[in-house]
Amino acid sequence: MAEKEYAYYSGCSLEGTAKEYDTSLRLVMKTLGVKLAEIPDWSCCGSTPAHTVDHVFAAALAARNLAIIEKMNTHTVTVPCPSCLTVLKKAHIGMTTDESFKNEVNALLDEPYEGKVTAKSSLQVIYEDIGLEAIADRVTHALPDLKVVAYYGCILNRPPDIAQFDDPENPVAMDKVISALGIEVLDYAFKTECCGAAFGVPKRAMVNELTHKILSMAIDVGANCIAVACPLCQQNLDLRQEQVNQTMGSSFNIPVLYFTQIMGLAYGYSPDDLEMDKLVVGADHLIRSRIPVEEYRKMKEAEAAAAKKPAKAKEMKEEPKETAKAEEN
Amino acid sequence: MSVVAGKELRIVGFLCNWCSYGGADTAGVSRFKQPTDLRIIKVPCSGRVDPLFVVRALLTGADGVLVSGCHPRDCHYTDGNFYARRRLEMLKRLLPFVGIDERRFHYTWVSASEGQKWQQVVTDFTNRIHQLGPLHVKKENEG
Amino acid sequence: MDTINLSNKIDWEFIEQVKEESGQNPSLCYQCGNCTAGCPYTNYFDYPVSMVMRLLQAGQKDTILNSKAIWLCATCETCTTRCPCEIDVAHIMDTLRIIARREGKVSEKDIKLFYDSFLDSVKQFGRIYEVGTLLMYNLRSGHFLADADLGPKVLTRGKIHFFPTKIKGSDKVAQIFERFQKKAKRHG
Amino acid sequence: MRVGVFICHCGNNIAGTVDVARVAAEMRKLPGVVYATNYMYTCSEPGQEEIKQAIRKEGLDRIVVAACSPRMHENTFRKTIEKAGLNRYFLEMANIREHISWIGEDKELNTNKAIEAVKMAVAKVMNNKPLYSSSFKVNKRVLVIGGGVAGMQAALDCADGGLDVVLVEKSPSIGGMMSRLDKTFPTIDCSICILGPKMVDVVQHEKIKLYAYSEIDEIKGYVGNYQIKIRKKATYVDWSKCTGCGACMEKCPTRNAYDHFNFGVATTRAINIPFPQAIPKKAKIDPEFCRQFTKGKCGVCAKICPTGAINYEMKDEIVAEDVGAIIVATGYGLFDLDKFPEYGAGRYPDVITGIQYERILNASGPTSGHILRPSDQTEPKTVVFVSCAGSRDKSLGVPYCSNFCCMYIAKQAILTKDHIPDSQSYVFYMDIRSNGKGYDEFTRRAQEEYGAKYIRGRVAKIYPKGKKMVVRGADTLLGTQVEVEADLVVLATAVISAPGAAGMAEKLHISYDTFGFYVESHPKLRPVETNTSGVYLAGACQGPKDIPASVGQGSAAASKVLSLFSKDMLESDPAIAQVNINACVGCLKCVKTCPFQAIKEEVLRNGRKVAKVIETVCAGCGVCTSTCPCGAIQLQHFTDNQLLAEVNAICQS
Repeated sequence: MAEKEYAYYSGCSLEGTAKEYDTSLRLVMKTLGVKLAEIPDWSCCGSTPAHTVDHVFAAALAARNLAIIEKMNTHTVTVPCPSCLTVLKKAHIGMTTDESFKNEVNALLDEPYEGKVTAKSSLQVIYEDIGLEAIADRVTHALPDLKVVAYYGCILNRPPDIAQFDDPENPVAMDKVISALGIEVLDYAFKTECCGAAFGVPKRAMVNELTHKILSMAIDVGANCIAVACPLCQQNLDLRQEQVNQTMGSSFNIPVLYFTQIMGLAYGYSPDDLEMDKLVVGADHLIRSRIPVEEYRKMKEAEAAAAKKPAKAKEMKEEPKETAKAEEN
Repeated sequence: MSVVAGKELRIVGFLCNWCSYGGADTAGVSRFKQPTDLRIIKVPCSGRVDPLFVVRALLTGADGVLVSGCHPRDCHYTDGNFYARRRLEMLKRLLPFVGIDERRFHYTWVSASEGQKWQQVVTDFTNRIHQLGPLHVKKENEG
Repeated sequence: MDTINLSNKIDWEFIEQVKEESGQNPSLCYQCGNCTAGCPYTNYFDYPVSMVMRLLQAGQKDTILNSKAIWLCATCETCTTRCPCEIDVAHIMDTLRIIARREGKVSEKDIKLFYDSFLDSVKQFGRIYEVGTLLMYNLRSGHFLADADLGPKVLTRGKIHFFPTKIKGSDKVAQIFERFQKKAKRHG
Repeated sequence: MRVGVFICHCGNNIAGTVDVARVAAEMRKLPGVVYATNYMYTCSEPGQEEIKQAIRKEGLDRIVVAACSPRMHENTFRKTIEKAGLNRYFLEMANIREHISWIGEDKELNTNKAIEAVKMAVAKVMNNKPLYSSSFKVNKRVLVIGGGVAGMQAALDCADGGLDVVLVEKSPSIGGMMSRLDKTFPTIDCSICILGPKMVDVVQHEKIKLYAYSEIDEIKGYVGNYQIKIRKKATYVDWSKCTGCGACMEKCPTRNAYDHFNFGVATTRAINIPFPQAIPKKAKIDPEFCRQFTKGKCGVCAKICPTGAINYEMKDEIVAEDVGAIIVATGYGLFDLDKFPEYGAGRYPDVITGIQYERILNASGPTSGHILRPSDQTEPKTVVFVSCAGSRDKSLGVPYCSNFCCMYIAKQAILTKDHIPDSQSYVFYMDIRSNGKGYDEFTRRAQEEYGAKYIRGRVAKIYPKGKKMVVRGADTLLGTQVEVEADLVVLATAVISAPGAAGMAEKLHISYDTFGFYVESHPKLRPVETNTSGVYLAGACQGPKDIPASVGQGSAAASKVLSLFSKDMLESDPAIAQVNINACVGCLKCVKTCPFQAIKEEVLRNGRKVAKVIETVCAGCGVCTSTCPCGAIQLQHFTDNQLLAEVNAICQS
């Protein structure tokens, strides 16, 4: 595979609370043959707070970065954080569709932005540009214990005119990526319900209630792990899980992993490589059964053969036995 | 006197009877306001529009010419508008050779139910012609 | 609620202002309630989203700008995504917040403070300094112990830097703030 | 030449924004114009009388009426001048209402524009020639496309009126959507009980020739003389032998064929008769599922059929029919669940469409009339109805109201309570549209007597929770979010144009709107006519319509055909192409471009080749005229001279 190159806008969170997202993403991209080019001296996109001040001002904070990327070799930037992504895309779309808005924004900047940058979420790059086949090709390990629900959060696919990726109501990219790793993914109705976003700090009670709903639904459908693609979602679901338990009287203990960490596990990276220790709710119990794919295949074949002998031909009986075996592991 | 000097330019429109003329009627019935520059000539089908009509109009006093017919495949005469499209596309390429900016000529498809689209087409084309300015400066000074 | 005299209590200028700043036409809303139905925050709002839209149609400026709803909106874009009339409702909420901030009407002080702390960090360092933002917010809001329970979790896992990274171009970022403030002052 | 000009005020419609007196005054200055006046309502009886008198008194020989669109009143005024002794083609109209007074706000500009428009009309009328129609024979047979209730009504009325009718239905049975309904609002009549006898009438009527499971392949010709090609699709069962005994269906080993009649609520056999009351009651093989076709072996039905009707080798067959008029009654389509990702997009078996629920309610449906939900075949105790699922939703491209959903939801809520007395229905609605006779009372009954809870607000999301479906919506009157834990959710999905509607319109040369619904000639005064003479509309192909409206239109279209066929001869439009054989060089480019093959080569006595127009075939589009390199072929009434006169009137003044 020819090496693909993208400018990489990690965003502030991935330098701090979401360090493990950054680390795991870099490893996965390396495995997939994608080069991430650092953006020299990037600054904060402004996020939601800037949008409460002024449309032009908010766009300017984002456009400063777009202007820097425009000077790089590649004009496609990949952004792991959906909040950064939306802000960058909104600024880009606003400036490329409205000339006077563009001029107003550029008046606040040292270097003008001309509108040549394409921003894609890291999930989109992995799903669309690399593709499921290549994702599956690199798998070295099976994770038989994982039952994942993919939680996309509110703005990774919304609004559709801005996100221009996947379905805004029932996104499937993350589900398919994780399925391609050979991991069980369960249908989940709350893929895009909002977790409370940045209100974790000023409106903690509210966020705890919203998070509670999302966690409950994951448990209801039988998941033992939530995959996310957003630092804020991860923070609200993982870091605040104990808060939720205290305020809502629940007893959740479900690990919330970045989808890139899950990919990393399937690609054979160690939990330490992937900074799994940074998770508040640990996932060790799920990872313990990790096994090289070749061995896993042989094991399954042996199981299937064993199951066939006593119960002749009848297909129906095979299934429950298999799951029973899996549980024993 | 023709056009009101300073306010209007001279725009000629050839509209097919079944779709665009009806679309213009629909716009009227719905009271969709439009600039007043356009003068409409009804033809049975956009395929009836001889490119020479367009050239004649532009050479003798029009600042812009608009031709509008039925949508492709929706022609009352099966495919009269295909002939129109072919001819008028050719015409567009030839106009610069007689010294006329091809933007002064436009052809489009508006159906009888598309009153709003008609309003848009007329407004946009009129604005475009006003941006290009009069084609026959001398004559207007005389008049 | 008091009787609203529609003959003289509709603030037409406000309706026009929101229309212009947001680029959205509130008249397109036919009050189906889909935004309210899907909004994760309806339970916390004083006026549900569809009611904010209705108040906007009725030109009830003060009620809207003093509402908690506009500040509790997290811009999750669910309303915008589902609006059958293709109104960018979240963008209208955004615009209303901006107008409220401009007019000094902020019903949810904590949220604004949090946003301000965030922006201060951006202005100072060019990026977000998470500890600083949180501390600044705690100091200003008087919620000294907000999320203190999370502190050990975050710190022991090395999730957070105690010291800010200052980017080289932080002055350039600060200039964006200054230019904007100058411009805002010019326009009164 | 003595031209008379009549400017209409149209009350204030024109006079309000056009200085009509000034227009008349300006016209008097034009050479050739000997008389110009303005009048309050030119189309009124005294208005027309004034034209006639002026023709006589002033000796006028050309008339220009400046008024509304010629699409509105050209015929009116043609008749007027004809009565005064002038050829009807000596009339021109200037459209100063739709194209001027209604769209321009500046009176000065409007008046000037009106003056020019009338000038153009005067310039053209001075180039007009008298034209005379010839008459031709009418084929008094009528084609009805679509065997739903509208098409059936049209076919029966035409047949009762003595016409031969060809009825073409694309499904294996006539009956259309109505044959799928359980009961009908607001009377709760059993749908098939009132429709069934009509279906029998159709098939037994000696004047009606029914082609079921057939489609229109090609339409050629013009009013009075259409040539139709009908494709009889292969059923793989010889219907002349099939008795409809159903033995094949019973023994067919393929049980998972998609059931089109039941909208997929249940499955059916690969060989099937769609429903017990089907007409014709004949079996048909679905080759998509039949093992004989998919696997190349089976043959069970062929073995079991007592009359040996099965024929796996059957091919589509094309038959020709000649008719003089066409009634289009092709009905409507419905949004599928995949349009609603927020409602599961078909992933949840207990979220169904309104028409699927009709089948579940129906005694001859897959559940034999017991309300059982699809996922686990249990009786639902809580049923939620969601109105406007796609309707009035610009974002889904359906900004219009689907017309009858409010009513059928009320009906289904009532029937649900009838079937399951301890059930509770919830109806999410935006507005209740119940404007027919007895309709509003009916929706009130659903609430007052049957206790359906009506909630004003839309539903944002539906998701499963255990065995329930959680419906999360808003109650905008309360200003809150509401949730219902439902056993079954019924979506009143939007009515859209029938699949293939646009293609059919193109075959018929009729117009369709942005949504694929057919456009009538005039929205108020010519609701069942189209702009193509001889083609009429009935039912929901023109827009969403309930049963009474569809039946009414079926009868209306039939009466139009009957009055068209009341004459033995029709008059042709003389505005067709004419060849000047002296100018024709015989290049025959026109022959190649004519869309109707209406021009042929003719060899003159001196051996010279020229073009010749077949008068009855020419439709008057004028493509030949703009093709002809020497101006030899001219479309009458739109000749080069006439159109250039109009161009000159604008450009050279």
